[in-house]
Amino acid sequence: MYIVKRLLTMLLTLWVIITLTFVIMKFIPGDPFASDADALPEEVLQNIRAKYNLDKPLPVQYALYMKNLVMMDLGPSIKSETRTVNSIIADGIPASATLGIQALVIALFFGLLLGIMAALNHNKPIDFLAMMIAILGISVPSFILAPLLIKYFAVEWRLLPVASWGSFQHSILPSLALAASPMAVIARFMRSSMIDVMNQNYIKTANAKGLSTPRLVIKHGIRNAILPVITFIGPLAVALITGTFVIEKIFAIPGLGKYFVDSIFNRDYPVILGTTIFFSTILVVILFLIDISYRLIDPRIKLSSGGK
Amino acid sequence: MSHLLEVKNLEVNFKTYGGEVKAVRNVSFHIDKGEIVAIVGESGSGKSVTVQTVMGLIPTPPGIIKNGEVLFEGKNLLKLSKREMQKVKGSKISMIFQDPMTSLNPTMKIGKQIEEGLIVHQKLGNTEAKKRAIDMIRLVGIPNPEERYNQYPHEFSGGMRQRAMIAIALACNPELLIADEPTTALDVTIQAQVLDLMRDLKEKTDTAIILITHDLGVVAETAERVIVMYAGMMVESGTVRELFENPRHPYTWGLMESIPDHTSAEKERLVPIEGTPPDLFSPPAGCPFAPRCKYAMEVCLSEMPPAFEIETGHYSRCWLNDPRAPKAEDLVAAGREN
Amino acid sequence: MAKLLVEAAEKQSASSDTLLKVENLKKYFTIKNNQTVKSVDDISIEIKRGETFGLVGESGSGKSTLGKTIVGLQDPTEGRMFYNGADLSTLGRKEKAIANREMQIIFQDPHASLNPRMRVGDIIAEGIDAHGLAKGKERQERVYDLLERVGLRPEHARRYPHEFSGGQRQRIGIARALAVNPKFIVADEPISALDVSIQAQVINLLEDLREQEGLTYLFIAHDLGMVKHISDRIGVMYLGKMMELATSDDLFAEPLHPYTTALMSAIPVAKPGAAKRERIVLKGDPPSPVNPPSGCRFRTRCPHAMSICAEAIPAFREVQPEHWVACHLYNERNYT
Amino acid sequence: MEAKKLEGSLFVPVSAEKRIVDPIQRPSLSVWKETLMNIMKNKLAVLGMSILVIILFFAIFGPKMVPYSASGQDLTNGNLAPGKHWFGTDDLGRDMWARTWYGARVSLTIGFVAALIDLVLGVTIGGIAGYMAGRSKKGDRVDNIIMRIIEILYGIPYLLIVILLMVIMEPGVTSIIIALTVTGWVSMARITRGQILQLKSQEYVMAAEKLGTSHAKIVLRHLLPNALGIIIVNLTFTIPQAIFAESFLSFLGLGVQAPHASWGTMANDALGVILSGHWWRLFFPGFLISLTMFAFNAFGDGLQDALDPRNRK
Amino acid sequence: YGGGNQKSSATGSKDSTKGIKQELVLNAINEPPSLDPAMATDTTSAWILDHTFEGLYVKNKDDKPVLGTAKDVKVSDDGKTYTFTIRDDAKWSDGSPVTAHDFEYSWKRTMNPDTGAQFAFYMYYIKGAEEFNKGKGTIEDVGVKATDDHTLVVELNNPLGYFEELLTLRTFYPVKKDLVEQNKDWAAGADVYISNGPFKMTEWKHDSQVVAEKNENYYDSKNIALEKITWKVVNDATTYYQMYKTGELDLIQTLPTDVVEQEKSNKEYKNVPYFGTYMYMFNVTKEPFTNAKVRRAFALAINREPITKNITKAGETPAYAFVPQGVETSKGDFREVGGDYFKEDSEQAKKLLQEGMAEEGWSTLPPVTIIYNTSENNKKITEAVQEMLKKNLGVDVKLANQEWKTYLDTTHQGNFQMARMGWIGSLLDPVVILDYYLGDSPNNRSRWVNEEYDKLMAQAKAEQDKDKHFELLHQAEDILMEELPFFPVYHYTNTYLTSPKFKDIIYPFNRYPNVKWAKKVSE
Ligand SMILES: Nc1ncnc2c1ncn2[C@@H]1O[C@H](COP(=O)(O)OP(=O)(O)OP(=O)(O)O)[C@@H](O)[C@H]1O
Ligand SMILES: Nc1ncnc2c1ncn2[C@@H]1O[C@H](COP(=O)(O)OP(=O)(O)OP(=O)(O)O)[C@@H](O)[C@H]1O
Ligand SMILES: [Mg+2]
Ligand SMILES: [Mg+2]
Repeated sequence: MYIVKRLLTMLLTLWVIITLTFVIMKFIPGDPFASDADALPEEVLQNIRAKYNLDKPLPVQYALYMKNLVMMDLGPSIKSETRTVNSIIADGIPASATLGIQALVIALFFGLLLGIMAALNHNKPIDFLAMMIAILGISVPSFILAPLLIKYFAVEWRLLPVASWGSFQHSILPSLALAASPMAVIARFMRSSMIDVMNQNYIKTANAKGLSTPRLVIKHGIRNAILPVITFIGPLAVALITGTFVIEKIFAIPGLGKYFVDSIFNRDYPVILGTTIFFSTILVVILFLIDISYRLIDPRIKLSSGGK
Repeated sequence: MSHLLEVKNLEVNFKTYGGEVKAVRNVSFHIDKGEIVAIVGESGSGKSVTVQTVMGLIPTPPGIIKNGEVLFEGKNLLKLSKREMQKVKGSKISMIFQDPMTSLNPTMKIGKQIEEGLIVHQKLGNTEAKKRAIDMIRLVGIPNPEERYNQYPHEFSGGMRQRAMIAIALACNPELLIADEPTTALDVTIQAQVLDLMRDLKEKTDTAIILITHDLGVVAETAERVIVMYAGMMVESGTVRELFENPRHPYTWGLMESIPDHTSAEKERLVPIEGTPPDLFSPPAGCPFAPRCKYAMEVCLSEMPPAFEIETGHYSRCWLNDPRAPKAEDLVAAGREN
Repeated sequence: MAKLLVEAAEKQSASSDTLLKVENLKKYFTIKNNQTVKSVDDISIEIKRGETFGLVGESGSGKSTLGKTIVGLQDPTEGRMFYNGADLSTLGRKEKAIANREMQIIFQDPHASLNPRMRVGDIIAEGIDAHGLAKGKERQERVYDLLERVGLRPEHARRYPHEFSGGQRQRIGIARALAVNPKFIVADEPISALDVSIQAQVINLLEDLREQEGLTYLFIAHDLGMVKHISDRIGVMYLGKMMELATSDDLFAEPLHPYTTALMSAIPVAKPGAAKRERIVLKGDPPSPVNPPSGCRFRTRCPHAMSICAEAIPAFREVQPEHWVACHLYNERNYT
Repeated sequence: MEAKKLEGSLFVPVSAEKRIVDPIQRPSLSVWKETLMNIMKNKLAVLGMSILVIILFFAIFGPKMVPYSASGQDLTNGNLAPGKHWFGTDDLGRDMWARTWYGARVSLTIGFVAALIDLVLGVTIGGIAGYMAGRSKKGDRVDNIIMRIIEILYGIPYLLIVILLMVIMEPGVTSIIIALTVTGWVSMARITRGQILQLKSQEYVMAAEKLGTSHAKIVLRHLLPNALGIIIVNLTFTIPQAIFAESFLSFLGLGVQAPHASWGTMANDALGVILSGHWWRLFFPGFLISLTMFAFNAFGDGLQDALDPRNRK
Repeated sequence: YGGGNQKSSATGSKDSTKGIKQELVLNAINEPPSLDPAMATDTTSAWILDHTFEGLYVKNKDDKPVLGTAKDVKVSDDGKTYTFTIRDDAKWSDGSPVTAHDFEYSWKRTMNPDTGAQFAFYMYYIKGAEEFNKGKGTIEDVGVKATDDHTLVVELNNPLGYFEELLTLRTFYPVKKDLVEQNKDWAAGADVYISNGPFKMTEWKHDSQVVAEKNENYYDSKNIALEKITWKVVNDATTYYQMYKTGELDLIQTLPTDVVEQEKSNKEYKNVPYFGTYMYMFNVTKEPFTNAKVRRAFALAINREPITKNITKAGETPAYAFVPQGVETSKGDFREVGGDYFKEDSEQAKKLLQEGMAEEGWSTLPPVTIIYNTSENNKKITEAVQEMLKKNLGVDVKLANQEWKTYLDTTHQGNFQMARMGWIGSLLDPVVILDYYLGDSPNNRSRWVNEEYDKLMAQAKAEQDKDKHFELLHQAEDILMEELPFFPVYHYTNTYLTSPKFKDIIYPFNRYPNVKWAKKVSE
């Protein structure tokens, strides 16, 4: 019952997202067929608009779109004339997801490690060092970090390929560049909540059991401290898995990320909606899972009044 | 002769923004195998801090261990490395904390918390450990152990949490058990059951037990020796019988008087000790109890009393025990009249 | 069965003016696998104005749950509660706020109930601020006064909870509850962590307040000596049910229920070597509140269990004046 | 024994009055003063603050210290290494020192204001959602609605929103701040909500409620202070994020207009230096962003320590 | 200038390529949006199509149109009817013959309004095409007919001076009729893709790479050396530059501005004029640019040299006219014949501004905002222009930038005073450049309309005689440059780095490098 209700809310949320995106998308200026090269005669534009149903009144366009959507058909791309939005997503997601998951794993592992080390050595040199790393991670954005990584690892030292996609080697630098900033954020969150947790009485109890520090941290610290990280990770994971524009551009990765941005710059309406729907669906599901996970992590958390 | 645990001249301060709180001042005591020593005393007198220092659980900062030694089986625990200490904690010495709710990990199942020590110290496998944990839950009188194993602390009643704490501490058959007010939240039948369990442990495995409690009945029925603390100091210590029959410190007298008598029919007003204990930021130069003491003398206000040995093993830090002081018996009579 | 209980409640209410009346109160918790814990199961009590009602019982029998439910920290699963004759569930906003202030609770767990980031002074003054009872200097004086009354020092107002010992924290909780001039206090083991002399001080304080300000208490404790000392009437709970209810003298003089008897026998005596009284050791494991035994809940451990005990839930009846018990031993048939 | 040396005359009872010792009065500080004192005692916090003050000083006076203007070009003297021009020149031959400190004004304003608005909006909204969730049917609904709005804001492509804003608004700092806060608060709100959800099951919250403390006050006095560490951490991210987001918004035409500089746009314009080796063009704005970030983090960490009574030394 | 017609003379002997893997890796920069000749409008797709397809005409090594798939052509006397004969050995990559029917089908498909081809308007010169495409005529009335497998008859509305050039455009490439009719998605991937050019597409990994291999069925395949061309899709300039440096790419174009300086002396560097002009348009209906003197003042106040030398850096030529160099006429390059139309002169500019203001009766100049679409270069150039206007003319202008599609919309609506724009001719004829400011051109955002100009342009297009054709165009440009509804800044160039391992790559003026005849000469 609860699940059914949640699923319905999720569908409703998605519907609102789709509708709003549709409206905004149509509202902003610009035309998918406008270009600096040879602006087209009105009649030609008419032909093309007709091809994509863009000549119909907006409500009709909307209804047609929703009808196709129910059939899981996201329509054709306007810009990539020979491709459908379904195929663009299907083609792009393997690379994006691989990269995103790798980056997520790296970010989580090192972020947590760094944060925990900092918290355990609160106000000692390690803490300071961890903060510096975190600050670099956040204040050196990926569009600066990525070319630097390329410059040294690929060009100067010739350890890894510069760009493009194929082997595991190709994925190393982009994963690192992608992971740096989330890693830093995770480290900071973890540090902060870990410091709090380490002051709690139950840590004293655990300590009195003679647990080794790693065990103490893993079994008693992390679960109590990780909630902010989990909260933060939700939208991040969705963004990473569905692809990031900057990294995919710099490393020439055939992912989905660029379509989120390019489709808007190109006013490629079906792709805008398609990527939005894809992203939002995953987002809504992941945020739901995160809400659920709150309870699993901390059994005291009560998310619904249970009808009282 | 070496004792199982010997605490010598322990001094612990806490830094706070107003200054240093002298929580424990020059405390020395010992305990042997198979012995039960009770610590009673005023609330805030440093009982918990003393025993937590033994376990190396005082956070530094803000705590500062100014002075003292904690010798366990001849080794000074205060000097042990973190790793060596981890071997001692939980397996050789274990502790029941005073505050059962916050001392249990809210996000870990009770059963897991109990079996953890077993897994770490006794290297038990998971199923074995679980069996033992469930046994422990049953042993401390919590119904439905299998179900309770999977519950979280917030689903437990106060007393159950306390018993869970006890189960954690007892799981590893420690050589020394430190129980900080272990039965406050338990009804008397369960309390009796738990105390039986401890006595059993002592009998069977020669476990030494330090028992902090306010219930003088529990002290009388369970312990062999008692330490009375006041304002961070040991004011009196001795065997249970000595202390109950021949208390030699006005604070101890005050304690005894405060107990309501449930056997008498009419209701008398309870007799507390007048006044409040001293501020531990700047305890008085003399006897800390002097300001509240009906029998205080000039000397009490200015000079710290030494530990007078009344009989072997019975010490009292009170000037009344000085030969020059008026006879205590007279004073008791006089004091009562006041 | 229910009829009997209502009858019982009516009889009680007849006696004098009642401050709090609880009718057929139930509080169930749902735990894993959709099992229900019947923490409080069909309890009806009535507390008179100015009375101290002692509540004792087995650990986990639902005392705290009852207390929390009465003061409104938890919603009852079933049952009604009347405060000053008014049904608490139907009160308007304003009356509710007043009732809320007048009914206070001293928490069983002193540590968890204090915000680690607030100074003790502010914690105590929280209710004062919330209800605008005092401001500025007056507020401060009041805080200092409360601290002194519970045996702490005014200087402690500036400190934070973690800087206190267990007993000191418990007293902070007491001071906080007293700060809002309550009329009714649920004191959930308020003195368990205090040394006897301070216990005496706090008990005296509570008694003074009762005399001077007409406070009413629901006093939950395990220290039967104290309970006896402070209470006018005492209720004994076992596994979510009220087993016996009598004036404190009656209860100690003549405990009727086998569980009460067992309880009495286990009180430790502060006389070393004193001839140990015969302690009635309860056999068997305590049963689970998830599926309590049929009939009488105590029967699995009762030395006097009879066959009827498994079949019928014993009625809670007044077997002597002001002395209620739920036990088949005292069925009209058997007991005269 | 030492006792032997004492005179016998001391061993006479003293009267009750004499026994009373006046409690030593120590100055009682207000919570604010005490907090302030704790912050001042915290080395990291002071360091962070000092750096910020220095940066602010240069942001105000820096551009006037050199005889060049921030927009004055000298095309033939482009990309000069630091020397006559303290921070060198950019590719249009503009003085980097003047531009950097000029840019500081824009970037810091945007960073601060965006962070402040995020803080207020995010914490309030997240606090309400977290506090209401699980309280009652109505509370669930409030939480549900807020969370769905957040999902919707995450779901609608931000770029689309910005382009929409660009159509309705004039470019400039105000527009940037509006664009940043339209969706900026959601992460703060989610983080705050998560923390509140975890904290509100604590018994002291129950206790406060019982004492009649209003919901707003419970959130403000009990829940938020305990969530503060995480909130501060999240806040420290907002600032560099806003600084970089500004350059992105400027790219879309919503930002500060050329020739005005900002750290974000300067860094963005200087990306090519990785190839050309004109390091100073990226280094100075980049370093200052990092330094600001450091200052905030140091201050934030110090603040977290100073505000947590359990962490004091 | 070097480039298009510059032929790298064959250094090594023919055999020098033996044993060397004839593979070339290029950078397409963008994912080709469509590899269907009818649909492709962008330069990336065109680049690949130019190598995989071939039209009736094809560019030779000198970048001149010559007969390709057609072996012969007959033009009627009135210049309106062309009769092409298709080569006998013209084959699709699957070995089947390319027929005139394929051309007919293909062109009509492009014109068909249902196809929605953007470049259909290039076919409007053909009789009935415009009507058909605009839904006013029928397919039967279109002047394209295959009379047999080898003969294609094309009727034009009017004679067209540059029809040959036009026919080299991808829009006029044939597609295989059976294939396209059967398989709507034939161009979506490499699986069923069939083409008739020197190379055939064998792999299309979206957003990653397009691979084309030598088409053995191509009639001239013996002269094709390369076995395989790979177009990577690497969008980021810094990245593809680095990939070139590590040898992951063999040829890159449009170098990052920051490296041009240091690469200039590199032998691998090449700088080729590109047939286009960077300019600022005035909206002549908005004050103060309603006044021609003010417009001229602005044009004179800008120093072009520092912009190309210090900002764009890629060897662009400062522009003082609209049509770029690159169109050969009998008298020499069209641009050189036409010459410069004005000289920068800040004194003159100030004077003109005063005069203009006096004419309009302004005491102060109405405020001016220049808009530009966001890119690093545009920003820098516009900033420089702003500074120059201030210094040379004493005018403070404001800047505003917009994202590209918004910008197109804004300028299209005429909501601007002064806006930057670039214009590149798809064919090497001044017409396509000058068409820009035709009164009815959808491109003409300046709102400037001049009947005389429009008349001259129409005459020039219909003019068969080349010399007259160019003469008319010079006259048209004179008018444009007198009125100045815009001012030019520079003529584009493109920069390349090419691995020295390759020979015989051709760098045309308005298309991407032609590697049809390229050879790899060393590993
Ligand atoms: N972290 C701390 N900071 C400052 N003072 C502290 C701290 N911990 C304990 N104290 C002080 O030390 C003294 C001793 O505390 P302790 O907990 O040992 O008392 P106790 O004897 O166990 O009392 P109780 O019976 O009430 O538990 C108290 O006065 C307390 O205020
Ligand atoms: N939130 C909860 N979820 C599930 N079960 C609960 C919850 N709170 C209490 N219980 C259960 O309700 C029963 C009664 O608990 P309660 O705290 O009222 O006991 P109590 O009489 O106060 O015991 P004690 O004397 O040990 O404090 C216990 O079995 C306990 O496990
Ligand atoms: Mg204690
Ligand atoms: Mg309880």
